[in-house]
This record gives sequence, structure tokens and C-alpha cells, in this order.
Amino acid sequence: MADVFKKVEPAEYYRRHLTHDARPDGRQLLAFRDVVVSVGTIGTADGSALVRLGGGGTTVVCGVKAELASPRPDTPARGYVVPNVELPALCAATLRPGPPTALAQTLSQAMADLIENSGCVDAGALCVSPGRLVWALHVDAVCLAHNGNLADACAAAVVAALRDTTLPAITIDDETGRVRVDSGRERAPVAASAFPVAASFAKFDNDILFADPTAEEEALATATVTVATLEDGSLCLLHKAGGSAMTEKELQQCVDRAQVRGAELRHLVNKVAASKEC
Amino acid sequence: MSCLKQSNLRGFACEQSCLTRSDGSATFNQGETTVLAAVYGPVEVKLSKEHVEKAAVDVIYKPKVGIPGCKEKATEQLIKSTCETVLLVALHPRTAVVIVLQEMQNTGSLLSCCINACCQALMDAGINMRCLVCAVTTTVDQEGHIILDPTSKQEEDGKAVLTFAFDSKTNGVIMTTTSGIYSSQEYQECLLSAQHASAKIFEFYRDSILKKLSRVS
Amino acid sequence: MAGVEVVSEQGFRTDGRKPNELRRIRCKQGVFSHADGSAYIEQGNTKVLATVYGPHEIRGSRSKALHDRAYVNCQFSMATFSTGERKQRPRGDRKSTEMTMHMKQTFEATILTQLYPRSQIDIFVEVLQADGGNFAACVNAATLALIDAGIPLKDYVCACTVGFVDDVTIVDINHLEETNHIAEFTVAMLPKSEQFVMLEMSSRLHLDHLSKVMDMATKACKDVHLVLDRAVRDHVSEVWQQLGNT
Amino acid sequence: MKDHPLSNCEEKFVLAAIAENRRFDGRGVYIYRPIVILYGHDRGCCHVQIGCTRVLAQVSCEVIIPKQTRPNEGVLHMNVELSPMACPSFEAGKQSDYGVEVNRALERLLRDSLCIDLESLCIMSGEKVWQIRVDVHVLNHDGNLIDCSSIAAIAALSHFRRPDVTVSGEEVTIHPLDEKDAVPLSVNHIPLSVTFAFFDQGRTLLVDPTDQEERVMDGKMVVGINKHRELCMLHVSGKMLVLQDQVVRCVNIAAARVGEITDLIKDTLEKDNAARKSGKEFGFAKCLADVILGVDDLLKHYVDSMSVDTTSVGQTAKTVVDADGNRVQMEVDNAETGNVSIKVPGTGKMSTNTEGGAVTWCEGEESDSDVILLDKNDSTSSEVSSKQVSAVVELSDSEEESVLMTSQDLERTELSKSRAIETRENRGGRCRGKSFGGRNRGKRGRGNGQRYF
Amino acid sequence: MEDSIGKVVIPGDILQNLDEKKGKIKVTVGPGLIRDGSHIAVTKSGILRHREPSVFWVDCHQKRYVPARGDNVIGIVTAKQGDVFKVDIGSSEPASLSFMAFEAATKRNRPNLNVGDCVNAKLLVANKDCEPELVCIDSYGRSSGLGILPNEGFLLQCSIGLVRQLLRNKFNVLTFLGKAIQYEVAIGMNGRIWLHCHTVRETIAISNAICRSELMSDEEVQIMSKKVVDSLQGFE
Repeated sequence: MADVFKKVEPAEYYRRHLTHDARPDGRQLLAFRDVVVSVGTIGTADGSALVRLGGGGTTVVCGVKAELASPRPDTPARGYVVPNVELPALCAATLRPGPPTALAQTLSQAMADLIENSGCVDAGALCVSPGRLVWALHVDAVCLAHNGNLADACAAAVVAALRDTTLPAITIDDETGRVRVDSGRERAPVAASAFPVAASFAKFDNDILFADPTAEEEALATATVTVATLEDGSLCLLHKAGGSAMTEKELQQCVDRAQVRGAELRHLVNKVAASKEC
Repeated sequence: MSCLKQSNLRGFACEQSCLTRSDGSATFNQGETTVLAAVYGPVEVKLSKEHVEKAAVDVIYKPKVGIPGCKEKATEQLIKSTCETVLLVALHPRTAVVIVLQEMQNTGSLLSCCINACCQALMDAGINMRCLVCAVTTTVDQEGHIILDPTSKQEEDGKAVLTFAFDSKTNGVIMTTTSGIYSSQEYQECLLSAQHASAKIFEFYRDSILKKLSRVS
Repeated sequence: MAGVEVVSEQGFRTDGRKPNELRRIRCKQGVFSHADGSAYIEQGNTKVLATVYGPHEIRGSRSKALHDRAYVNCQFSMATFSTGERKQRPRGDRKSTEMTMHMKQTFEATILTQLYPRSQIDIFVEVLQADGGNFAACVNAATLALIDAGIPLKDYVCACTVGFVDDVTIVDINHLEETNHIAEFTVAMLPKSEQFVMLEMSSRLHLDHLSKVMDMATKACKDVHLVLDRAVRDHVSEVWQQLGNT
Repeated sequence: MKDHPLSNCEEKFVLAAIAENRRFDGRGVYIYRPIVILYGHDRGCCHVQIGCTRVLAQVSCEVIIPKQTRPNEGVLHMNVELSPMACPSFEAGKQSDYGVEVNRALERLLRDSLCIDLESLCIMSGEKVWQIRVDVHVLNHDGNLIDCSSIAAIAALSHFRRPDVTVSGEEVTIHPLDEKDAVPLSVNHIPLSVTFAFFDQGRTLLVDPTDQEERVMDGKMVVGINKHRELCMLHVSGKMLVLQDQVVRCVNIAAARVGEITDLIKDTLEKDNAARKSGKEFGFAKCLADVILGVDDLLKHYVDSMSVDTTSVGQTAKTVVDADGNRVQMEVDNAETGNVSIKVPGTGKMSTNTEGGAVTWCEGEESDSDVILLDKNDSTSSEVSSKQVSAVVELSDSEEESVLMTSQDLERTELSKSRAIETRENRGGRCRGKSFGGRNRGKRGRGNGQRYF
Repeated sequence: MEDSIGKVVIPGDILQNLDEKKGKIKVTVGPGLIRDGSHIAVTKSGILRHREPSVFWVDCHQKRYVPARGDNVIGIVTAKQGDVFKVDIGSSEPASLSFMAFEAATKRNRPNLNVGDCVNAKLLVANKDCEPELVCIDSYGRSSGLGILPNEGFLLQCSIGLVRQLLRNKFNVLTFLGKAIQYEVAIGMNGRIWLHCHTVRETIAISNAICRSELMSDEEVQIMSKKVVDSLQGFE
């Protein structure tokens, strides 16, 4: 019965749940799904992470590959990070193979903004030889399953992968100008101390606010907001593309909840990273 | 507690129906920043974009130099969903509303100028709208002071740039996007000052329509 | 200009021709049996192949059909090996698209398209070897192919390039001369009525010389016409004989 | 989008009017519509209006490696953008035949006639040269795009200043604008185009056709020419036939027109320069304001800088932020005590139910194997998949009971789903090597040759 | 509500005082207005108009036509498809016009209409979910002024607002000019005006005058019309 009701009147189905502070998957309105973080899963990448929201829900794997490149003329002493989010056709029934969708492009840009704004990568440290050689970090996030809230999953995967990334030491022969990877020396991490965490919220029927929407909930939501917080409580991204209007109080509620979520996720990622070392 | 350093909006100017071929058009100036917007709609829709229950909104943003890239696509999406919110898209199923924006001159607050030009052009085209929308850009400078409607120099020097779009009905936040790092307090201050400023822009919209129709009414 | 002298003191060009001398033209009609019309032409080292299909019903999108005349579809293509450096794309770049458009305009104006409403005529040209005057050679080849296909034309379309350098007008310029930034005219004309179907000019030329250059271009096109006309007559009489008539 | 179709009566009428030498705007046959040239705030930005046709041109520069064939020359790149803004039938992002025609006409007019001294753009032979890029945006199409674009492009090039460069040995310094004055491009001459529309088999011709006239004309001739009576470009399009004396006649008319336009460009450039030097206002906004203050145009509206009353903002913001502040701080502090479990090194899970107790009735306990799927060790993954084959659960007929599945069952279905994803990928016969999947970063995710069978 | 009639309204405005004055009334809302719960909200910027007893709409100076049932429009034939003509009426999709929807048309006696010809027709079906359908006859099968427009004269494109103004206002540019110049005119609600005068010169002058009158007040229109007439007669 419940299934039929859901098919026929999806909005009403959700409305009945949400007005009782419950969601069809058993969560409360402002609760996030369980999250699994796994770092260093891709051996061939210089840094990688897998993030999964809910049991088998949204899954994003992110790998970082470092390449030596010549710097951009306007910033000779800084390396650069090139994030890209890919939504292959296998991750959701609604997607078709072909050029990047608008969603993928928006997410790629959001990741670029997140990395740049938060300063989670020290671009200065990516410089090998000013004006001649810098590291270019290609951060590729691939969505393997899409069940809503890609922004959070991508952000978590990208940041966790960057924190996992280490670079080999490089020596440049001054006379011949040849570049050699020094495998004897220890690899250096690239991440700076900043650790942004994104949290997304959705609004239903213009008045009910809930966290971490699934794909179904996203389709029915009238607006979505993504907030990225840093450890010291400051914000580095607050993105709401359109949809029903929100008051400053509602936005503050999102920000508050995102702060807590940020602390939790940071704790998880740090613990996972620590567990890998020992 | 931080205080406002600059609570002035630069001068506004607009010109409606400035293009002859489009259904609606407007130039919008905020200080020196100039954006030209053209709107068509409701017009026939490409089969791939057709919706049976609503009009498809298509935004094309054209930077002044070079060809549009990922950043421009993200801007297009942002403006698209902002406009979709205020347009009554359900009234014109299986059609499209096409919005073309051309950056003419950028001396700061470009995104808010784009949205304002867009709203003026949509009004000029006579497309059914739930309410109006306007956008305000703010900047937090290094000392934590808030600057309304910043110039490009102020945007570069500041630690964060925040843009908000409000609807004219509830004055709620339809769109918000930020860059840089800022605190919750700063965010709220920017939001509230922008909200105050939005009233001036809505007033400007109404005055420009009043002027346009002053003879016929 | 740029070190190389286009016309020597003795009045000869780099390839030994006199200023008003065309390169040798060799042409042949009916080179393919599968096409409705085809032709091959060599103008010096520029070699071009043209095929014509039609008039036939509209292929592809129906919306191209014109209710009062035939739709002329052209494609200009340069083989990747035709130039000194390998060409990345045989067609579709800006210059090829421009050439395609010029071809289309040229033949829309000369084919009696109103005789075939709602149908299509295809003209495909392929440059096998490029040594200057590519467009002119393409037009000449296409004209021969159209005649071979039996499509009614107002007249022959004869094309030719003319250059102007150091007060001298030179006809049928080759690639080496083209690269020297000399004023360059490409014309296609109907030789009988002396009307221009296509006229293109680039680089710089003072107005005083314009009439001189255009007179030379007209003369060159008429010369081309003589060669083409002879080739067509030879071809027709050959076919006539093959059919058992003497 | 489709443009308005042309009706037979319009066509007939416009042709009849032209035959009588009458134009809708009352012009003579060889007269241009009024030309307005405005310069933007940025250098190299020019807006030209001929009647209702409007074009914006912006020049930019960039240091690039020169072409091998011309190591001592800079590059002049033209890009014409025809967006639906100008005319509904133009498509964005794709260059149409008409776009190519306009683009090539400008290239031949400006580049092939060497109006910019390209050799002066060389910084270091064979290594560094300036590329000058001209973006021409057509804003409104009411006929005669080529003339309008050519005026905008050459005026923008004359208006542009590039940063100064000093070369000492191998070292190349590009001076930012505040350090050293920017240098103008060396413009050799000002080539301009004059467009003629032909009607009635060339018996009638007129200058500067509007869109209405262009739609019914036989064809057009574009004459590119400069003030020194040098022909720079000639272009005939449309299906029409022209005679030599017609060409000569057009070229002579064009020579007369071009002088006036050249003077207009020079005059406006001087005025803009003077305004910049004397510290007066310049740019589009100023022009718009000028027009508004001068003429009473109903469609234009202007307000001066406004002050916004924001005195209470700080206080209100504080109340909003502090409303829940303490509780949030407490929760943030408690975050570390959260429910984190580490199953294998490098993988951790957090069950997040900070508000209210843990919900158990719909939750499948995560198993390790679930994440191993993407583990480094290839050997384990084959093990896992063999385990999964036996664990496929039929779900198709399940009714309400499916909600009551045990946590173990759920885990199995989860596995079968992830298995399904894998097989779906393989069934395609083509594997998309992820760009970080190989030892070397694959440049493209798709089709790099690997196949799975 | 009464106080805003004839005044400028912009999207988002709410029309109030609906119930207060007349008690419970039935209100008909036209273009530019929408019911929003118990209120009536404005969706277009323009001038609020009212017709007794309680019909309200917004006059908007838009250019794009949205089909409405019963409107008289001028269409351009773009194709013949089987038994129907495809007619462009400036809306988002072409309208269809049956061969039989002409006065005295039979299977044998088909109307002589070619691609590019203009028709003056009435919208029989206009609905956001299906293709608009035109007819050139009324319900008695008579043409009543509808039908094929002759292939002479000129077709002018202007805004919907201007057309409404011409049809609503008795003191418009057409009546002023009509006192001095003879012309035939057909006005379509889709912003197309077909105009035919004795000379090309007059046609051009009148069409320019119509376009210019868009945002003018009645007095200004009168002055302009007088100037046009003077200049036309002065030279002849």
C-alpha cells in the first residue's frame, strides 16, 4: 500500500512524513545519513578517498593525480588544483552518456570554489621551481551511485582525498635542467590545515527544512542550500541556487546545523586517517 | 561588533526595450558595471529540453572576452534557477523562455547586475511572474567591515564577496552565493544590509515602469 | 616583399611564366561512372576532382526543400595530404566553410534551379593537391561536372585568380606567389555576358589599378572558357562516336 | 528559435518601395543610418550602433608561442559571436554559415590587409609574441552587420592599450598597468567596409541595408577600403550577377563614404582620450546618464547613488546568530564523542543521530566487504564477487514484507545492487578507465583502449 | 481594487478590496492576473484595466503573442500539410488552419493560398496544452470579415500592447489619420497590422506613425498625426 501511495502521490507521501518530524527512511528532519569514509583506496592515485552516504546510497570516489606542469603566467610561484566532477551514466537512471551535464559542471565549479575559498590546499607549497615547474593536482571525483546530496559527498571525498595526497620530492639538476623524482626522500602532504565540510539542506513545501536529502527528496524539494564550514566556525561557501525564499533565521538554522555536522565529519576523517597510519 | 563601512549603493540606470529583435530587453547599470539582457518567451522549445508540465528556462551568459567555460556555465545555472523561481513556468508548458545576458562592462558586483538586468528584461517581455527579484552584492573587507555594492577593487581587496537575491513578495532569500571566508555574524550582517538595499532596487523597478507608462495611463 | 621577387627584372615569374600566362590546364569529364556527373582538372600543380549528383529528391532533413526551386548542396574539402603541412581537418574549419558557401552561391546563381522545385543537386569537390588558385580550380571542375551531369546552366562558370604586385598584374597565381601578401582577386564569371558570379579580393590594392586588374581577370576567365569549351566538345564527340555515330 | 517568417505582401511592398527609391526610414539610397560610437570603461572596448544594429567589440591580449612559420609575428585573432540576443534565429555556441561569413570578412579586412603591425607584437623571436584577440558580440541585428562590426573592431583596436614589456637577455617582464603606461597598438591604416545591397538584377543598389531590405535583396557586395583609396577587401554574396562597371561604381561610392566614417572614429577616439586625461567621466554608464539627462526618453530611468539605512543590522544579525549559539557550541564540542567505528584501517563509519536516539528499524549494518569493492587488492575483490553470486535476493515480488527484511537481508540486496552496477559497466563491452585508475593519469576517461570481457 | 484601475501595476502586487465593496461577486481575470489563494495577484507589469461588471486584466506592452481563444489574428502560411495549412501567428508553435475552414470551401473547391500569404483568422482552439487552431468562418459558415488577405499592402509588426490600444481607444492614430488619408487596415491581436494605401509613400508614413504612437498620450498622438498628414499633403 505504502509503495502505491508513494508512486501516485509522492508529494503527499512526503508531506505526511515530514510534518511529523520523520522521513520515510527513518531519519529525523535534521539528521544526516550514516557516512562511510575510506581513504587511500586507489593505489595508483597520489591520494584518494571514497565517501558513501547511507547504506549503498550516494557514493563518490575521488582520486588525486599530481602532474608536473609549467605555472600559469600570472602566478609563477603557485601550483594549481583542477577539480572535476564526473557523473557517468551508471550512477543514476536519469542520466545518459554524453557530454557533462549541467549538474556535473555546477558541481565541478562548486568544488573549485570550495578548494579555492577555504584554502585547503597550500598552492604555494605546490611550487617546485618558481616560474618553471609546479605541481598541478587533478582532482577527479567520480560518482558511482547517486541518491541525493552529491554536493556533500563530493566535497567530503575531494577534501579527504586531498588530505590523503602526498607528493614525491623533486630534485632539479641545475646544470642540465633535468627533473628527477627523488624516491628516497619522504613524500610530503599537500593539504593545509583548513578542513572545509559541506552540509546540504532542502526545503519542502516552502516551510519544512530538512538535512541531507535523498534523490527522491531532492526532486520534490522546493529549494536546496549548501553550507561549507571550517574548523574555527567560519564559513567558506554558502550556496543556494534558487527555489523558494528563505528567511535569515532559516539560513542561520542551516549554518548552525552545518557547524555541528562539520565537527562530526572532521572527527571521522581524522580518525580514519589516523587508523590508516598505525 | 563590526559596522558598515559603506552603506551607499552606486547610481542605478536602466534602459528598457533597447533591442528591437528580442521580446524584451534591458540594460542595467550599477555604477559603471553594465549588463545587457534579452529575453524571448514563450517560444518553441528544443525537443531535448521540453517539459510537459512547465516552460524550460534557458540562460545564456556571454562574457566579454573569450568563450564561456565552466565558471560561466555555473553562473548560467545559478541565474536560471533564480529566474525559474520567480517565473510562473507552469502557465506555458512545452515552451521555452530564453534569457541571453551580455557582460558589457564589469567594475564590480557583476552577478547582481546580471540578475537585476534579467528581471527588468523579463518584465519588459511581459512574461508571467510570481513576483520580482533583485540581487545585491556585498563585500567583507579585511577588517570585517561590510561594503554594499562593491567595485572590483573592493571585491579583490576584501576577504569575502557575498551575493544575495531577494523576492519582492516575502523579501526572503532566493539565491545566495559566496566566495572567501567569513563568519556567521558577518554573513547575517551582509544578508540584512542587502535586504535593506533590495527595497531601493524594487522601488527603482517600479519607478522605471511608472516612467515608461506615464503617458498612456 | 618578404625577400622573394614575384616578378623578375626580365619580366618572368618564379615558375618561368609571363605575367599574363595561365598555367597548363588539363581536364577530363566523366571520370566516374557511379556519379551523375564528374570531372577532374589540373591547373599547374593544383589538382581537383568534382562529382555531381542530382537533381534528386531531398535527402536528409525534409525542411531543406524549397518550394519554388532546387536546393544546391555543396561541399568543399581538401585532402589532408594536399598541402605542405598535413591538414588537420579536411573540411569544417572556417576557411573550408567559407569556400563551401562561395561554391553554393556561385552555382545557385548559374544553375537554372527553378526548373527543379523541391529537389536537390549535390556538388562535391575534393582538392587533391593544392598549389594556389584552389577555389578557381574547384569552380572550373564543378562546372565541367555539372555539364557532364546534364544540368542546365546559364553559361559556363569560369574562374581564375589574379594578383597585383609592383605595378604588374599576374594571372593564375600559384601558392608561392600567394604567400607574399600580394593583392589577390578570385573571380568566377559567365564569359559570354561578362558578368561576375563571385568576386573576392584580399590584401591591399589602390583604386587606380582596379580596372586594369579586372580587365585582366576577364581576359583570363575567357581563356579558361576556351580550354573548358574545347574539352567539353571533345568529350561529347567522343561519347557520340562511342554510341556508334560517325 | 525561429524568426518571424517573411510574408509575400511584405516582400512585394519592400521591393516596390525600393523601386521607387523610397526607404522606410526616409533615407536616400547612398546614405547611412546615424552611427554612434561609444567607448567602454576598459581599454579596447567599443560599442557601435548603426540605426538599430548594435555591436560590442572587446580587444584583449595574451602572450603565446608564435607559429613556426612566422616566428617574428604576433597573432591577430578575430572571433564574431552571433547569439540569440541579436536575432532569434542565431544559435548560441555554434558558428553558423552566416557567422563564418562575417568572421571571415572581418579577418580578411583587418588581418589580411595588415592593418595592425604584427611584427611590433613580437617580444622574443620564436618564443614569445602577443596574441591580440578581438571578440565581436552582435547585440542587435537590424541589417548591415559587417559594416557595424568592422567599425567596432577597428575602433576597439585603436582604443586598446597593451601592457608594456621590457626584455633584458632571457628575462621578460610584463609591466602591470600601475607600474608603466600601457602602449597602443601600431595601427597602419583604418580599413572599413561599406555594404551595398542589390535589387532587381543589379539595377537598383543601396548602401547600409536594414534587416528588412536584406531579407528581400538579391545579394550584396561588401567593399573594404581605407581613406587612402586602397581597396582592402571585396566580397560578393548572394545569388546575383554583377558587371565590371557596377563594381567600379560601388568602389567609388564606398571611397567617398569611408572618409566620413574614418573621421568619426578619429573624432570619438580623441574625445574619449581627452575625457580620460582630464579625469572626466567616461564609459557606457556615463553615456547612458548623459542621454537620460539630455532627452526625455520614457524607456530610460536613472537614480543617483543612494544611501541604505543599515543602523540596526549589526544588532539584528547578532540576535539571529546567537539565538541558538550556545547549543550549537555544545554540540560541536561533543562531536568528538560521536559514534565512529573503524572496521579496517583506512575505513570508518559514522552513524549520525545526534538528535534523538539511533534509528534501528530500517538500518542495515554495514559490512567490511561492502567497501572492499574498491580496495587496492585485486585478489580480495574476486573473492567478494564469488560470495555475492550466492547472495542474490529476489526482490521483484516482495510486497509489504520487504519493509520488514532483516538487516542481513538488506545487506545482501545492497551487495546485489553494487554487483549489478559492476555488471552494467562491464556489459557495455567498454570500460571507462578512470583518470586516476592507471599509473599514468589518463587524459580522457573514455575509450582509452582497455576492454573487459 | 477600484483605486488601482488605470494605474501601473507590477508583478507581485496584490489586488485588494475585492470583497469589501460589492460583497460576494464573481470576478473574471484576464491576462496578467492570477488567483493566488483568496487574492488576485499581478503577474505582468502594465496598466490595470477593468470592464463592467467585473472583468479585470493588465495591458502589457509585450511583443510575444500567447494565443487566446476567440482572438482575431493575422497569420502567415508557412507550409501545406495534408488537409491543413500551417500558419505562423507569432506564438510558440504554429497554428493549423483546415482547408475546409473557409467560406464556401468544399473538398473540390479549395482555397487558393500559397506559402507566404497572409490570412485574417479567428482562434478556435487556444489552450496551453495543445496546438492552436484557426478558422476563417464564423459558426454560421460565413466569412464575416475573415479570410485571405490580398497580396498587396504591407504587414506591420508591433507590440500586443499597441494593438490593444488601437482597438480600445477611439482617439488613436488610425482615426486621426483616417480623416485625411484613405487606407484599408486589418488588425490582428497577435501584433500584426495589415495596411493598404493608394501609394507606397502613404503606407510607409502611416506604418511609421503607428509604431511611434506606442507610448504617447492622446494629445501627442494627435499632434504627430497632424504632422504626418501635413507632410504627406504638403508635397503632393
